[in-house]
Amino acid sequence: MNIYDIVFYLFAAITVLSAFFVVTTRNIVYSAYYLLFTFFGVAGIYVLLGADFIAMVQLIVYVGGILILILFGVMLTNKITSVEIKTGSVQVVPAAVGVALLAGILMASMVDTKWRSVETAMPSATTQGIGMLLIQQYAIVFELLGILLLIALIGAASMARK
Amino acid sequence: MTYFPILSFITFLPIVGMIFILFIPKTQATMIKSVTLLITSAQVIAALFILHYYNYSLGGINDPNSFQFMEKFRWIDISGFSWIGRIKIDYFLGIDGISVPLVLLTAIITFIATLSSWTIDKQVKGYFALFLLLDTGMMGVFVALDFFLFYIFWELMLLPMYFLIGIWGGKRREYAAIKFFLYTLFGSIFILLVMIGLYFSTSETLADGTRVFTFNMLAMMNPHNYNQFGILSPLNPNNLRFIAYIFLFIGFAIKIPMFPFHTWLPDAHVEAPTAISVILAGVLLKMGTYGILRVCFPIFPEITRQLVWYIALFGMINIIYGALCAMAQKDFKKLIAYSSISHMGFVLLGMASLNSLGISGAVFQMFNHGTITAMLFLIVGVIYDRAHTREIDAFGGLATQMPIYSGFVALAFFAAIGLPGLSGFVSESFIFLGAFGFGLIRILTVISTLGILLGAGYMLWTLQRVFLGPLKEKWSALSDLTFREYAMFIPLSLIIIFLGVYPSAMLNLMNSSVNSMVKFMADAKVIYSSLSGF
Amino acid sequence: MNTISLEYLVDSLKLIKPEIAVTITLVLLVLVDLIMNKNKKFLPYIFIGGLTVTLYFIIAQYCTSSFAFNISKNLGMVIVDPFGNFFKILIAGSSIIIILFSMLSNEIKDGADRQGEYYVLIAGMILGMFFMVSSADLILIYVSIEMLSLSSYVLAGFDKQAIRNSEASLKYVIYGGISSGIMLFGISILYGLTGSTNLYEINSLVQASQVHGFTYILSGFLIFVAIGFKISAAPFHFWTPDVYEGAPIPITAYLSIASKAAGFALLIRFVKITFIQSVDPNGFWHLLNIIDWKTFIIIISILTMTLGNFAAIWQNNMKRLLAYSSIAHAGYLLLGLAVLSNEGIAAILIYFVIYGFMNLGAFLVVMLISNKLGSEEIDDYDGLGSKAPFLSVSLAIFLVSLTGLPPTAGFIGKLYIFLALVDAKMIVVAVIALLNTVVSLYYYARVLKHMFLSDSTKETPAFTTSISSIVFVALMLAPILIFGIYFTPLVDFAKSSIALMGF
Amino acid sequence: MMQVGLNHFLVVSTALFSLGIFGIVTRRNAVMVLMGIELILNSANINFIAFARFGNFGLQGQVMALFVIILAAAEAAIALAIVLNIYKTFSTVNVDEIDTLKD
Amino acid sequence: MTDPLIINLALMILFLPLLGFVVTLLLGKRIKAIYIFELFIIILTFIGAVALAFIKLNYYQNTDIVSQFTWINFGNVPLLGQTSIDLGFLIDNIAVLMMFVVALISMLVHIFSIAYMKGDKLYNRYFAYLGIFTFSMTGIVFTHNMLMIYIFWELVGLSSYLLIGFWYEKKSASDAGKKAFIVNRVGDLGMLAGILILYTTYHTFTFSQIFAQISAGHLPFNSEFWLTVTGILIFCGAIGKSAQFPLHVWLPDAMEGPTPVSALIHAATMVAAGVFLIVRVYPLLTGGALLFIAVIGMLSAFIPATIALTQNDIKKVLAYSTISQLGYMVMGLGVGAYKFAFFHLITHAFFKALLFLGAGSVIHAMHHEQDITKMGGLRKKMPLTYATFLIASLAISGIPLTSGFLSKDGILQGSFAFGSLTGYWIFGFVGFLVAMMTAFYMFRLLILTFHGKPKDQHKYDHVHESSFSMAMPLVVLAALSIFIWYTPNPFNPEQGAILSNWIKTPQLVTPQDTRYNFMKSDVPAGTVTSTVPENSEIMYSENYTEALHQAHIPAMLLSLVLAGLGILIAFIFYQWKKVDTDKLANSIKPLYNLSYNKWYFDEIYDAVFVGGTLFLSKILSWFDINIIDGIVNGSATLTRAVSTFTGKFDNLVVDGFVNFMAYLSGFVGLIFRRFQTGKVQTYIVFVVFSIVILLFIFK
Repeated sequence: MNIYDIVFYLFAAITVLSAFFVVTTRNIVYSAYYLLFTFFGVAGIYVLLGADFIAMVQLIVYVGGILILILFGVMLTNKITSVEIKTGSVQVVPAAVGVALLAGILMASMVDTKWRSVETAMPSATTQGIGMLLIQQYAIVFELLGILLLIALIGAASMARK
Repeated sequence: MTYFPILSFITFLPIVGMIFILFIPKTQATMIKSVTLLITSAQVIAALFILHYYNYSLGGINDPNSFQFMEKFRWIDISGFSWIGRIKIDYFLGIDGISVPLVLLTAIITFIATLSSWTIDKQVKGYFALFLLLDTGMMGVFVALDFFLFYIFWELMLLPMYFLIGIWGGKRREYAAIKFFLYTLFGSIFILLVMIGLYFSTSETLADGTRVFTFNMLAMMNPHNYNQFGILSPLNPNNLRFIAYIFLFIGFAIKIPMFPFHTWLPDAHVEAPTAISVILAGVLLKMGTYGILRVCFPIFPEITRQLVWYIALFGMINIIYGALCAMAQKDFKKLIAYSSISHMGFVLLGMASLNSLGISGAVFQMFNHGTITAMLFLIVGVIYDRAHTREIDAFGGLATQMPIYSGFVALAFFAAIGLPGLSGFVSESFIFLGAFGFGLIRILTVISTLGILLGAGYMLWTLQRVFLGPLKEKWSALSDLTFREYAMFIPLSLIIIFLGVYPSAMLNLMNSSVNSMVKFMADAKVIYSSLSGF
Repeated sequence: MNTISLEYLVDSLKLIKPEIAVTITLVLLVLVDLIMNKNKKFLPYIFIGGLTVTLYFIIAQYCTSSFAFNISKNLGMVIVDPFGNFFKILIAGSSIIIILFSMLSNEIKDGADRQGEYYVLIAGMILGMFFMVSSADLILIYVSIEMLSLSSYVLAGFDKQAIRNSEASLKYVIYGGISSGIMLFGISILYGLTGSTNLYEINSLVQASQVHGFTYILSGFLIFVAIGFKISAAPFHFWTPDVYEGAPIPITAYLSIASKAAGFALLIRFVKITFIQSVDPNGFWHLLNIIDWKTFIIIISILTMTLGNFAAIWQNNMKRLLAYSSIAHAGYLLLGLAVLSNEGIAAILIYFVIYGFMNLGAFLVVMLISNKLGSEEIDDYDGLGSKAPFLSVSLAIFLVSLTGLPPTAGFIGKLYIFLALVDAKMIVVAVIALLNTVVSLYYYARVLKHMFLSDSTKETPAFTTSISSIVFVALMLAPILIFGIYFTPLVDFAKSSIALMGF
Repeated sequence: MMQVGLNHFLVVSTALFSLGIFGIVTRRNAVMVLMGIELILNSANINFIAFARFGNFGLQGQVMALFVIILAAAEAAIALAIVLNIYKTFSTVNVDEIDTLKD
Repeated sequence: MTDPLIINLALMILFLPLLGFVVTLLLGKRIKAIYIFELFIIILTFIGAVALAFIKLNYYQNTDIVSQFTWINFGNVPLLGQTSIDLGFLIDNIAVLMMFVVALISMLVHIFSIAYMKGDKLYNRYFAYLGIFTFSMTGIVFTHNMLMIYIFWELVGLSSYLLIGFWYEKKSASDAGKKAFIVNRVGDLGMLAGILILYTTYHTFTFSQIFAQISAGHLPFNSEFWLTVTGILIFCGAIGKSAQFPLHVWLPDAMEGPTPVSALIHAATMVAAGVFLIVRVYPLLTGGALLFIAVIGMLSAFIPATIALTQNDIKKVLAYSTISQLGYMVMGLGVGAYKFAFFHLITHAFFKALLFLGAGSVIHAMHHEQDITKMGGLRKKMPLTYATFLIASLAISGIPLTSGFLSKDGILQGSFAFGSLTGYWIFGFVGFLVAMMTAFYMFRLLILTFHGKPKDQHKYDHVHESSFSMAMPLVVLAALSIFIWYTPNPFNPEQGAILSNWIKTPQLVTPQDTRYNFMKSDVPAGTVTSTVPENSEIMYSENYTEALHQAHIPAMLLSLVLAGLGILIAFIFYQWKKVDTDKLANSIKPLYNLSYNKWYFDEIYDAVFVGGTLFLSKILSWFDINIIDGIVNGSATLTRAVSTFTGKFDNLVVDGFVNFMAYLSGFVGLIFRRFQTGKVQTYIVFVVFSIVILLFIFK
């Protein structure tokens, strides 16, 4: 049990627990804030996995972008004046059974599988490597994502304009 | 050989007519009708031409060289599928003694039905366009020798029939139409499946020496054309020929219709307009028995031999069951419909005999049933047009009011009963003679003879209830036949009488083919038993 | 990692000319939309022009079989092969039809000021689909699916007024979001198992490794969820009826053809390339023994067609009926894959061409009728046969073709599927499929019944159809009838397109 | 507790995945449903990066995660636009109440 | 062996009536007097028949003339070779005699009908029908094969149907026609089965070829038993046509037809066709078959005779008497008295036709009153009719100097001899009993009709003797009922040409051990030639000839005594009224009722066969609608069980009716539909579950 492990468990706990609250809390705004913690926890895990760049992106895009977007969504679709913005849950029992079954299967097979595992040193900076990949191997995907974002922009605008 | 492609002509002439009709404005009802009449009469003339140039001595059945008026050219030819060989479908038409009577029948019945359709006044254009399309479908079935083509024609007539019943039918037309549609489609999917199975089991050698899978029915009749491992190949010890045969048989039996697949028929008939009933009973039902004779028998001779008792059994059930049901009917048309079931049972019985007498009787019965039942339905149509009811008990004593009509009725009824001197007698007796001659189904034949007793029973009873006895007051205004109706009844009556007196006119047409068929079925016993797996 | 020089990129660009053409068209549409703020009637023509060029590029490189955007010497992100090109033609072709379609649609006309977005989003869909059918890399697959989905989410809710549009859009986005999420999870597992996202590489790696089989099944199925979603295969089809009913008709039609085609192309590629071991001379595939794709697909396809057909019996809304019908057709199409043979693929391709024409045709007529009647309820079709004979008869032919009765092309499509099935000795499956056909007749005939057999209860005047519509419908009708009688060119076309890169 | 390895990360990601699905199917509010989707995407991302890290697959996994994040953003934008639209037409964003389209 | 003249004559005789039928029928509406054409035709036919008989009996007495042509050629049939069906004529003595009778009576009936049917609105059609009957009957008589017999058999059935139901507006008439046709068909079924066996075995319908093959030892299914069965089956046709027990029920009803028709068809000719059929196939009848025939004949002679004792309808009495007499003939054939049976056919034809025409004359005079209890005293008003009727009654009663005496006595003699040879005395006993009853009921009829006082004075007043065209036939027939035409010796018919030269018992072809003992050939087995010499006489054993000879005198005397007794009783009962008949009837109530109600045959048949068939057909029809269709259409139970959705379904799918598959489909569809809740989250739950299930399946 070294520091790495402790940190992992910490982040894992943050992630999973706050994710749990995200899907169970009645208050939407609270949910959104729990989501923040989840993202944060995930970013931490990324760091533990040596993905420094991705961790940053996670924080910037998710926390800075998506979460804000979601909060706006919450605000725009509810009356701001009401103090408690609450929402209920539906079909909890069947969902719980189904998800539990699925989770069970997933867990079991994940744990059971003999993954390809090689002991390697923690990679140092990944940014350059990622950059190279983006403009070489994944150039086409990269470009495509650009168009995708354009489309998303137009689409979202179009939708909102309606 | 270059000669006029008369079979294509006779088959596709109605389509041409249909296209022509589509361009006639729908207000020109008379013109539409006239065009249809023209087309159908041209078809009759073409059929007579065929009859004239038909060579009586050629057998047909499985020998491509003795089919007549053959037209064969490559229709679809897709090479290069290395793994399944070439896909080759021929446009292959030809007739032998089994199809000739039916081609003739189709031409005549459609002509008569056109006359009978004259009273149609609702959406005339659509009616006659569909009518002609139906015509092509029926004619095509009888002349196609390529299974694929056969199937196309087979299905082609489904839709027009659906609409013809559904749009121009009686009160419960929608129900009857969909029932007909579903039933027959249900039957034809089985045919499709077997067709595909046969395709992958048969191959034929082309001129250039390559072997290709084929839809050619004649090739399928030769066990040497089968591949070793085709699922329907007799060479394959684990073949599925038996199941395929059952499938195919059910597919055709639905059309006949054979008990217990018959329930669509009474409904369809009752709801269909007269002309369509005439077509339905006159031609369409024959497609089922023709299919069995043309496809089931020669392609699966060994299974046919195994199952012949059951075929006869169902024939017997049809005969007795249909007759008994007919007896209970209150609706004139339904009664005729059930009698139709009964009469088609004779065809099954005759075919099951596997000898010349029985099979010629069966083919002849197809023709006779076509003409006689057509006439019976016309009779119902005439009375329905005038009285707007078909309730048997509502009538009585019409013989006094409509003597000429009643004369035709008597003729048709007695023909249906199988009175000697009329065509029905000859075919029915041949069927009995043939079937009785086959020891295996002898008992069934004897039981079947009850059918002619029951037939006399319900027919005469009907005759009595509708035409004899005192005339009911409310029918005293009914008029006798019109000129148009004469034109429908007289040709049919003449045919019925002529063939009753001189059946050779028809039997000579089919003798060679029937004999070839019998010979083929007899030889097949030896050939197939020598193949592996038997 | 190899360093990839610029030349490689340039070479690759040459191979994706169609995609580039679509992209340029897309950008052009955006620009024109911005510049010509008021007058948007040129947009569709520009679009059609762009797509024509695209088609030209596709045909020009039709027989090419190559990788583009190589990550190593003989592996690339993008595959250019006849199989993909076939689907690209299908997609581009149907897109052109859909654009023409949209020009006739009242629903789209109502949103006139947003036509720019409409066409741009369609272009986005096309681009997504093009990459779906030609990508060899799971990352690219995922991105292209998302690209397609994002555009279609918006398009499904395009119509301003209609409430149902918004609902369709919401359901679509939630359903689509979660299925692509699940797929992504599956991809991640597959990546974990093999260490690669390239299908070819995965194939060789899987052949080499001996990992727990169940995890493969897990990942395979999870990936299938999104594909199943795209092709609306049961049990992932639930969105289909709701979205089809809710979306504007042109988009519904488009989803039922192009999106489904892309999904199928992807599925075939995924299954074949990832799991293939060898192809025998008879064209049958021998898959790696890790996932029993055959059984899986048979189950899915039977479920799909049965569900689609049986549920369709109950439908009163024409679009919804066609939605179920398209589910059922997905079932038939899946059978072609279940055979796991080249012949089956050929059958799928043939079926798709025909299905494209007949389904688009049916939707077209439904739209034209809806334009006049303002309704898609089947009950409102009563007596249509006499009021609008041309449209009714055309619809009848399309429906008959969908049923699969000769002499329409629909029969040929089914025939080839059954040929493949029987050749593979899957008789029982064939029987089930055929029985399904009978059931399908039931609901198609119901429409016919309402159009021709029932007399109109409402007093609606007979309506005329514009010449352009008639010509358009007739153009859709022609292949249905011609291919029904003479299908050699169609089969030849399909036959020449079954070659997947590498096999 | 054992040494933290690949499986630990996988367990976290699976938990996230399951919770995400649970959220999607149970929360009535459409925005919450979208949050569930984000959870799923995050769980997949953890997988990618973890596999890449422990299997020594290079940076591919991270690139994948990067793309996913971008896509998530795009998707969120569109989805929220749609939700807003729903709010406009239905005056509610409760997914279970939006069921006019059904059999 | 053909002779063109004879064949052409025969062809003429056959087709003239057909021509008459067609012309009269088609022109009947237009030309009122077209019946004269038919009359002309029938006279020509008669002349032809006379000429034919003359030529044949004079010049070709021992030669049978055969002419045939191929009707249908089956070509080269596999396994059988060239196969065809031939039609043709066999003109032998029996045929020409029969033809003479048919043509003569037909002509007389035509003439009689001119007056009798006067004023009927379908006058011409009546004559047309007579024409087609004559045609059909001629066909039966001339044919040389089984198929043609069957064909014309059915055609006479048709003409019988048409003529019985001639007054079709009367329900009883159309009922009777229908009944006649259907009951006949029952018999025909047996005959058809017999024909089927014959054809299947011999591949020919021609008698001579069949006989040749039988005598060569080729038996149906290689069994003597089946030969017997074949004989019996063919005899079934005769049972129907000749109204033999148990199919005799149609004949009394057939009296609904015009009386001249009854005379022609239902007394003299058509009903005799059954006997003619047995005569034609006689060579192939085995001992067993003959015994069966004899038993049926005996029952048919006895039962109707008992019924006739109490009937009051003049025509019904005659009808039962006809059955009884036909039973005689059949019994005669069965016991081997071939010649006498055929002879009786001829004599009976004349006197029975006479009786019917006489009755017709009475009925005509009485304005269609047929109840004899309402008649009486007509002797004075209709002396000619009375005289002829009396002659006929004497003839049928078998009183010497009449033709009936000759032939009936022969049959009695034959059955007597048969009894002495085989021990089956029953036939002789019943024969004599019936002879007495015949005499009784005939004279009962005669007395009630012509003697005594008129019961209905009003009608009686209007009665007058018939016109010439009705009287002439009576006279001719009465003349023919006298012995002189048949034999010079009124007590020994064998001295006449008709029995000694013309009618010859044919050579049997059945295997020796299947015959009656006395019919066994004296020629040792094995020497029988394979081809039967045409027209050869049967070779009975010596002791048969002996027995027959011995039976002659006793039989004659006994029959005379019994007939006289019968007449006497009739006079006692009805003329002198010494016995109160009502009281007598009451004292033997059950027997009387049995007889009066015709042994309840109609009731039983109605209940069992007609009712049974109708019941069965109703059941089957119900079955068809509810079960067969129900399997497809959804049975009532299921309907109720799922009635909640029925209503919806009815409107949605095919209106009102749902077939079972549709039901099932609909039900499945409904289940599938349940999933489509419209709630997207629910869908996702389904998806999750599906994934789980799929994973479990493939784990």
